[in-house]
Amino acid sequence: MSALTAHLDVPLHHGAPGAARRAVVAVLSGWGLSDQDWLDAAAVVVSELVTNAVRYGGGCVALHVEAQDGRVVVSVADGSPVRPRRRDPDDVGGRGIALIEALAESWTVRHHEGGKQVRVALRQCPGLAPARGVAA
Amino acid sequence: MSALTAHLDVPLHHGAPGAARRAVVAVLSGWGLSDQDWLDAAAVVVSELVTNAVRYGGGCVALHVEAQDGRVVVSVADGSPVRPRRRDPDDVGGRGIALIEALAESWTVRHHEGGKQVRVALRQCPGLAPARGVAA
Amino acid sequence: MRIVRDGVDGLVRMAFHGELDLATVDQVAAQVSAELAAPGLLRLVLDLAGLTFCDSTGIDALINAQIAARDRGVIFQVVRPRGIVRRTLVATGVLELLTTATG
Amino acid sequence: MRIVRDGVDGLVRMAFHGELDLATVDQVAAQVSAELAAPGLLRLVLDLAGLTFCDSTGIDALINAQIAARDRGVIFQVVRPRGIVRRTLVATGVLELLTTATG
Ligand SMILES: Nc1ncnc2c1ncn2[C@@H]1O[C@H](COP(=O)(O)OP(=O)(O)O)[C@@H](O)[C@H]1O
Ligand SMILES: Nc1ncnc2c1ncn2[C@@H]1O[C@H](COP(=O)(O)OP(=O)(O)O)[C@@H](O)[C@H]1O
Repeated sequence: MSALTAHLDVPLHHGAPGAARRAVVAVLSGWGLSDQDWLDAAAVVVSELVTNAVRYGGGCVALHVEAQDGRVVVSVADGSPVRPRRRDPDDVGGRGIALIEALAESWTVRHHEGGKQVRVALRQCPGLAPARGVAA
Repeated sequence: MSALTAHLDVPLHHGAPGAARRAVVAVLSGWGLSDQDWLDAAAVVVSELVTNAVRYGGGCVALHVEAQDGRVVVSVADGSPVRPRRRDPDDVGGRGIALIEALAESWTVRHHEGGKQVRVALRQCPGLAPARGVAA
Repeated sequence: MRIVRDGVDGLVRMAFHGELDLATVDQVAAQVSAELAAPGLLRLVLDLAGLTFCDSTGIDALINAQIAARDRGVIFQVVRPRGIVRRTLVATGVLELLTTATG
Repeated sequence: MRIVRDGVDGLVRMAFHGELDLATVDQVAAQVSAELAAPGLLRLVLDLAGLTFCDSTGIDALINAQIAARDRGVIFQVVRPRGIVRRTLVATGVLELLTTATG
């Protein structure tokens, strides 16, 4: 089964995390990935990635979603070459990467056109709708 | 201002029109195109295009959205080379193209990889949020 | 989509909530034929106030419901289309046809 | 997000409805400081039962509200986190910290 992909340009403003996660959840549901708890976790991951891009990345980011054999990777490319790094949480933050690590499988960073791309592999989605099976 | 684009693979099943229009509405809102009546019309156009692809296109379709200078084009490519044509409405249908013509600016068809791509230019979105201005 | 049914003395009202499209039209067709098959029905009203979306596939289902009701001699009426639902009925020229009681 | 405020005798309850993220955290910070600035407040409760989404930005806002309340000697408590909101509080290890009344 070939991969399903989605790409969206996301201009950065304070409404970007919400718009991005709503778009990604709709896309993933359309791919037959309909477990609500799993979609909720995917929404948090997208929200964290885009929020960090708004805060530290700058400009307009490129969001990609890819599903193959039931594995979904969400990635956000921004214009800053600085790599995110987990830090000790305090009152002004430090919980974004921790949340991604808690809810997803793994994350990696790649160079990308002068900036970087943060890629998060989501956990396997439970109970893939077999009738659709499209992302399976 | 450069164009904003989004692309999504849409596997065809009876939930595809709903998933596609929810994704497109989220994407357009994130681009600062937030007039509710305009978004409602965009949702109908996407729903008609994807429904026709489910009925007559077959397989998995590619949906594209492009915004530049406040003009938005939505297009759906499917695997059938047959061109849609407006027909007289009756009890089993014939209102999809009519609805697209009533709610959008214009539509065209292009050859696309053995099939076709139906492209719909939406009306200008009223009251483009100037703070974001990203799709303006 | 959710259909809330309310029936008394030969009058049945079906209130639609949510989105009417390819994913949900079969539900409408099935519930309308079930109502029409039951004896004693005089009047069927489809209340669209809670419907937030309806495309041409949904409109076809409403037209078919009207035809099926007429064939059974049941008075039929679509009421309270709102927002984009009303706009799609107007744009396809069926608003008056559907909202005028027939039978 | 919508915040429904309910206040009586030095107790204020703010019920959150909708999604708490970058777009809405300022609203929380502003409303919490307004409450804390008013005289006579003894206890501030944030009711999250109607909140359907909260990411790390939202959690930071809740932690800051707690710190601000403590600095004013106001008893503070987050109550009824549900679903994904509860899961994010658990995952970041702050569920107990926030849902235990402090002051
Ligand atoms: N997209 C990014 N570009 C550059 N730096 C980033 C990016 N995302 C995160 N970081 C860095 O990683 C740190 C930890 O991120 P995170 O765990 O999300 O917490 P927070 O953003 O609340 O500080 C941030 O403080 C920041 O320095
Ligand atoms: N994607 C498509 N591929 C091939 N033919 C199409 C496609 N979309 C529409 N058509 C043709 O155009 C006709 C009119 O379409 P439409 O106005 O949407 O009405 P309906 O689908 O209800 O018949 C259809 O009956 C069909 O023959």
